[in-house]
Amino acid sequence: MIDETVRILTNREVAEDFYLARLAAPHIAGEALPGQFVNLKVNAGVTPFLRMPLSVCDVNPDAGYIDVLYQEAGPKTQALCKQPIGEELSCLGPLGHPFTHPDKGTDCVLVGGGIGVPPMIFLGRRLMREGFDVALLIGARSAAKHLSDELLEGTALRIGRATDDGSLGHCGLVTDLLRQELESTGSKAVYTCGPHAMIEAVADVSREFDAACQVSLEEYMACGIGICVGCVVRVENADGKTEYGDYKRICVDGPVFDAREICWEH
Amino acid sequence: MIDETVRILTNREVAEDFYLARLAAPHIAGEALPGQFVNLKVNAGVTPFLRMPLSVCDVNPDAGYIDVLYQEAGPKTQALCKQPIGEELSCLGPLGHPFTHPDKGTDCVLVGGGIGVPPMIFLGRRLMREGFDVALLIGARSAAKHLSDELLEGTALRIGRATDDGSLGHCGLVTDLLRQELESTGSKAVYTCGPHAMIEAVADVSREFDAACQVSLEEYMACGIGICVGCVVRVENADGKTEYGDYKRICVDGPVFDAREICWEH
Amino acid sequence: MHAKFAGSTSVDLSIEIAGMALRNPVLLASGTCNYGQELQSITDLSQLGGIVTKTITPQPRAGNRPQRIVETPAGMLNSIGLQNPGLEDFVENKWPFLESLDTQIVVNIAGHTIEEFADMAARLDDVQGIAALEVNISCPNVKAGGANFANSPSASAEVIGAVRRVTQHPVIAKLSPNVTDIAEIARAAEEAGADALSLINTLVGMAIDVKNRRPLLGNITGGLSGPAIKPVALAMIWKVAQAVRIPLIGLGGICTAQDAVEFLVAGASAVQVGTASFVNPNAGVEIVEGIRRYGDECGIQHIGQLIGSLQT
Amino acid sequence: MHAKFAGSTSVDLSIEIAGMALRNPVLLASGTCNYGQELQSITDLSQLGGIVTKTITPQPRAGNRPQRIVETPAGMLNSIGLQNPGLEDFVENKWPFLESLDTQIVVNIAGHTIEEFADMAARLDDVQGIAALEVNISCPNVKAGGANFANSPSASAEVIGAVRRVTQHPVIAKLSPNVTDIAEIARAAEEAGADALSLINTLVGMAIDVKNRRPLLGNITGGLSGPAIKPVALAMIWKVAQAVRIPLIGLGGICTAQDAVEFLVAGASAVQVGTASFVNPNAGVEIVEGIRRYGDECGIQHIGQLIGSLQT
Ligand SMILES: Cc1cc2nc3c(=O)[nH]c(=O)nc-3n(C[C@H](O)[C@H](O)[C@H](O)COP(=O)(O)OP(=O)(O)OC[C@H]3O[C@@H](n4cnc5c(N)ncnc54)[C@H](O)[C@@H]3O)c2cc1C
Ligand SMILES: Cc1cc2nc3c(=O)[nH]c(=O)nc-3n(C[C@H](O)[C@H](O)[C@H](O)COP(=O)(O)OP(=O)(O)OC[C@H]3O[C@@H](n4cnc5c(N)ncnc54)[C@H](O)[C@@H]3O)c2cc1C
Ligand SMILES: Cc1cc2nc3c(=O)[nH]c(=O)nc-3n(C[C@H](O)[C@H](O)[C@H](O)COP(=O)(O)O)c2cc1C
Ligand SMILES: Cc1cc2nc3c(=O)[nH]c(=O)nc-3n(C[C@H](O)[C@H](O)[C@H](O)COP(=O)(O)O)c2cc1C
Ligand code: FES
Ligand code: FES
Repeated sequence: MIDETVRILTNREVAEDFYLARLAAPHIAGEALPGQFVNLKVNAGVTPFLRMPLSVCDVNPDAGYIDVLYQEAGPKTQALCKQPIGEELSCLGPLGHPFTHPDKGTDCVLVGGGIGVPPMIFLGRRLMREGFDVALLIGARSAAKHLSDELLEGTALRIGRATDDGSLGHCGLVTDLLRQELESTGSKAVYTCGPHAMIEAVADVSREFDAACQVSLEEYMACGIGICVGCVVRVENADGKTEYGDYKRICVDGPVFDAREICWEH
Repeated sequence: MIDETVRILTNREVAEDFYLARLAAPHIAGEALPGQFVNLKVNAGVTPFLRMPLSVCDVNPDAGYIDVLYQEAGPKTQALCKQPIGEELSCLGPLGHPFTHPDKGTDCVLVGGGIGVPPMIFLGRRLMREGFDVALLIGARSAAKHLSDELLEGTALRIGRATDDGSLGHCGLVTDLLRQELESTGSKAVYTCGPHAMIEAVADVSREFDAACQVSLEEYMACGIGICVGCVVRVENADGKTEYGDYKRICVDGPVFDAREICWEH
Repeated sequence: MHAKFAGSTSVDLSIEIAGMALRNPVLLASGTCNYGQELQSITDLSQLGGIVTKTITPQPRAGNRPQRIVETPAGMLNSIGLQNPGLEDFVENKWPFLESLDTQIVVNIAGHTIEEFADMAARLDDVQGIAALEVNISCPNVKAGGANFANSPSASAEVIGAVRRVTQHPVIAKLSPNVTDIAEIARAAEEAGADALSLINTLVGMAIDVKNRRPLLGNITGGLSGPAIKPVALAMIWKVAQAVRIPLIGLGGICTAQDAVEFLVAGASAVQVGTASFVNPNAGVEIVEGIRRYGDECGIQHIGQLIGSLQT
Repeated sequence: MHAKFAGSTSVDLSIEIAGMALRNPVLLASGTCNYGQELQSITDLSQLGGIVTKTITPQPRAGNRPQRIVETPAGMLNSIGLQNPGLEDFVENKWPFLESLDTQIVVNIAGHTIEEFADMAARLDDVQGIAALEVNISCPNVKAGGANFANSPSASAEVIGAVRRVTQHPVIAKLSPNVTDIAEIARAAEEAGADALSLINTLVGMAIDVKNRRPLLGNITGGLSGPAIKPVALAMIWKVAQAVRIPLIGLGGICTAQDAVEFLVAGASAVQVGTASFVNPNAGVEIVEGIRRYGDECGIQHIGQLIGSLQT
């Protein structure tokens, strides 16, 4: 883990309310793997107070930068939107455990929704580079919230899109696309990140098709480095009991988990 | 009093730690008089939390702007330094009572120290325009903290400068200059703004020479409009008793007071 | 009744608390709007549910020596010390203006002894047009008196009981957050006859100038207010809402309509806007508008539907 | 003794509190550095006066359901609920690492009953190398137990007395700010044999999601920490410093060396850095450096000269 002062190189809106920031961060760029995140202090003062966790969306170790993609949601994301080019911010990373790669030759399906898309982009590019067959399925509310093909270049052989309102691609849930994909290709490795309900549905469908499923989870974080024990998720014990130890910290024990380990709470 | 959204036109360092900001504020510019101040929200969030009172340093009602001159001191002034050209801020003003002008023909001496200089600049220009003989005496720690002659253009017929370290003008207190001025010219109207100790010394010297003295006071303010009763100064009753009413609010009952009214506390 | 907004969808914000008919549930808090005069020119007081006067004491009080204000992270400390012109001057010189305002006026009172509280209440009982008395048993900035009452259930009950017996005006007890169990004090005030409770007053706080190693406030300690204390105030409203049946007026750090809605949802029937007015003198009016928008968006008919609607 | 800085002007930061020899007066607060392991790779723990472990209870505790964290103006709420592996696991699996650190380790304990507190203290008395026990009678996030003790002078005294009797380690009582008179509790703890007091724990607070009208925290209320509460903590340190003779460890919102100096000047002999480490894991070390700079600028020889130096 590195405590690095990063500099904003670009910071622009790339889809409705979605911003892409490129940060000069040579050390983090040299280490980060898909599924890991950074914890960024978006301002100098005490409001917003805490850092903001953001998945690494891409890295360029040679040029020494990382990309993060974020959706304007509240005070912290708004503060970041407003930061001008050249601004320096304190950044901790890379944090957490990355996705693990499947056995050679396994076809992969990546499912991203909302702010869960960034780690899928990073993972897709890596898997493609290593010769895997990758399908990327993206769900969003409407066409305006979808990233352009250009931004997704090199992430997958096939890109499927779903929207709630039918304004782009499949009208309905991204899990419908997943089901089709698993049916038609027999892929056995599913990766997903996005809203809780979506992730859970993806895990269900994967189980149904007997595909391994790795999920990247999110929870409100105070520290991002395991010292506050705030960002927990309940996990299943081998025997299903729930006593101490059943909560794992998403920041250091995740954010990537095997879907079967998670105890989905409602 | 006007609640105006003002726009930053310029914002630059004009002496060591002193910044001059020009604010597009057509309504306030049309009303403000020397000695009055504005209460500026220097940022959008809750830290810094309160507004910052700043004396009006000059106005241009035709061009629709006001100037404020401020010294970097803490969170609020630092936040203002960083505000870029074009930024819009909420501004209440003009607030408080202005200086009153002396009888026609009275020679005036204006004494400013530190962040007390801005209202003297505004006052000097007004008095000059109305044909008064004005001397402006400025005290500062060192030459670097003195404003250039250019910035003081049109504020006085004579400008005297004092520094603590002798790096510019008289080496010593600005009250030494005041004493010389009152001795040589017999001026009967003194105006002053600056650090508490300086103001009190100016009031003492003025009394000695039987000159009227108007002081502009500062105190930590929460509201600037009279509703918090926080910014008080003790004033002398006719009979010297101190009971209710002996505290006056600087923001609405001042900031300009007759020096004889003030009960100088240590 | 106040005029309704034109659109048929607009939520009805009017609410009755302790016999006071409020146009909407937003009042300005004691000590943050003085006696109304200064704000008159900069905000439309008739858009508010009401205003609460700065605390009146039997005799004039000069207040504490300056410095009286210091900013803190997301808040401020004050040590005004109840500077006020005293009861008689209030009735003679402040009340006529207040009475002329088209909004409800709550008069906030404090004394050093139970008798002083009762005497003030009795004197004000003659004054027509007062919407309610808010009994300040919780000011942290005066050494003797006020502060001590709200620290004990029995003392609180005695003050409220004494006031209750001598006035026809609704009685609101203003509670202190600087206590171990605010619900206990709240119940005592309720039993003693309070028609409503307002909470919270400021938290005791302090700030130090490390350069000179001196307290920044002339009175050493002061009262903490502003956004910083909102979570504390909200927890207390929620706790007291479980403990009493009389209506609650919530305050502490409310700056936006969203803040105000949090208090209503937690169990307050109305809110007061304090420190926020220092930063934005129009805050109260903007909060009214924001609550209206929120209500319309939620599709509720009456603001009462929000009160205590927290789902746990 | 630790190595002094080269320059002859450098202030001596070492201080002895309750028999603990601290390299400097800066510790990391309980619950904000877990059991040291995670911070090890990102900050130099040997630069600190010490660290206080996350609270240990007799049995493992799963803690409260998420969401456990929410940001508030200049602060945050937490409702962790004392998640911890329990005493035996601590001794077996956490202590060996802690013991290996070149800094003082304070072990923070909590129980549901006086017996539980005493049993834990007795068990830990066998463990060599513990610098002190910090007795957490003030956690706001557990329903039964801990919280209630610090609310009453007699209960506080009973717990501290029971712990005192069974341990040779120095005993630090950690006090709650959610009380009417913290000085009274402090005196009771002192009389019961506490060697030092640490204050404050978090203030009870709450936050509501107005969209869904639900509490944001799984446990409904939580503990407020961070800069927002600094003025409250400082006022309490100052108040308690007038009331007891044993040394105080001050905490609550300390983020910078200036904050730390405020606490020392108000009467604390040492400070703890809590929430600040979440934002800046190196905060503790930077505060040590900043205090050293401040001391040098003031021209003092020993940090003790600052303690309680407030001029009122
Ligand atoms: C490991 C991890 C990776 C993330 N990666 C990305 C990313 O790549 N792009 C992106 O846009 N967002 C990402 N997020 C979420 C992002 O951190 C939050 O959206 C952000 O903190 C919101 O802050 P805010 O002040 O703008 O909004 P707030 O007003 O704080 O919150 C807006 C919404 O986001 C939720 N939220 C706030 N903070 C967090 C948090 N720390 N974790 C989870 N939910 C939170 C709130 O409950 C609320 O619903 C990630 C979160 C985690 C934990
Ligand atoms: C009527 C009036 C007119 C003023 N005009 C000017 C001006 O023209 N130019 C200028 O540079 N400054 C002026 N000031 C002072 C200015 O408001 C403060 O310097 C500023 O608020 C400091 O804020 P900060 O956060 O930068 O520093 P802080 O860290 O808050 O304070 C730095 C120093 O300034 C003092 N201070 C802070 N706020 C105030 C305040 N509201 N009133 C008085 N002292 C304060 C503090 O005690 C401290 O010593 C004026 C103040 C008043 C009351
Ligand atoms: C400057 C100031 C003066 C106050 N004076 C009084 C007062 O006279 N009587 C009173 O009952 N409360 C007084 N209060 C407390 C407020 O009414 C309110 O309870 C408190 O500030 C919390 O609300 P807020 O955070 O919205 O300001 C005062 C608060 C401030 C900031
Ligand atoms: C996430 C979190 C967990 C905490 N856990 C504990 C704990 O287990 N035991 C304890 O005594 N205090 C605990 N505290 C309280 C802190 O030690 C400290 O008293 C409080 O946060 C105030 O200091 P701060 O503002 O510097 O954080 C916790 C605080 C936080 C924020
Ligand atoms: S965010 Fe603190 S433990 Fe995960
Ligand atoms: S600053 Fe509030 S009364 Fe003057």
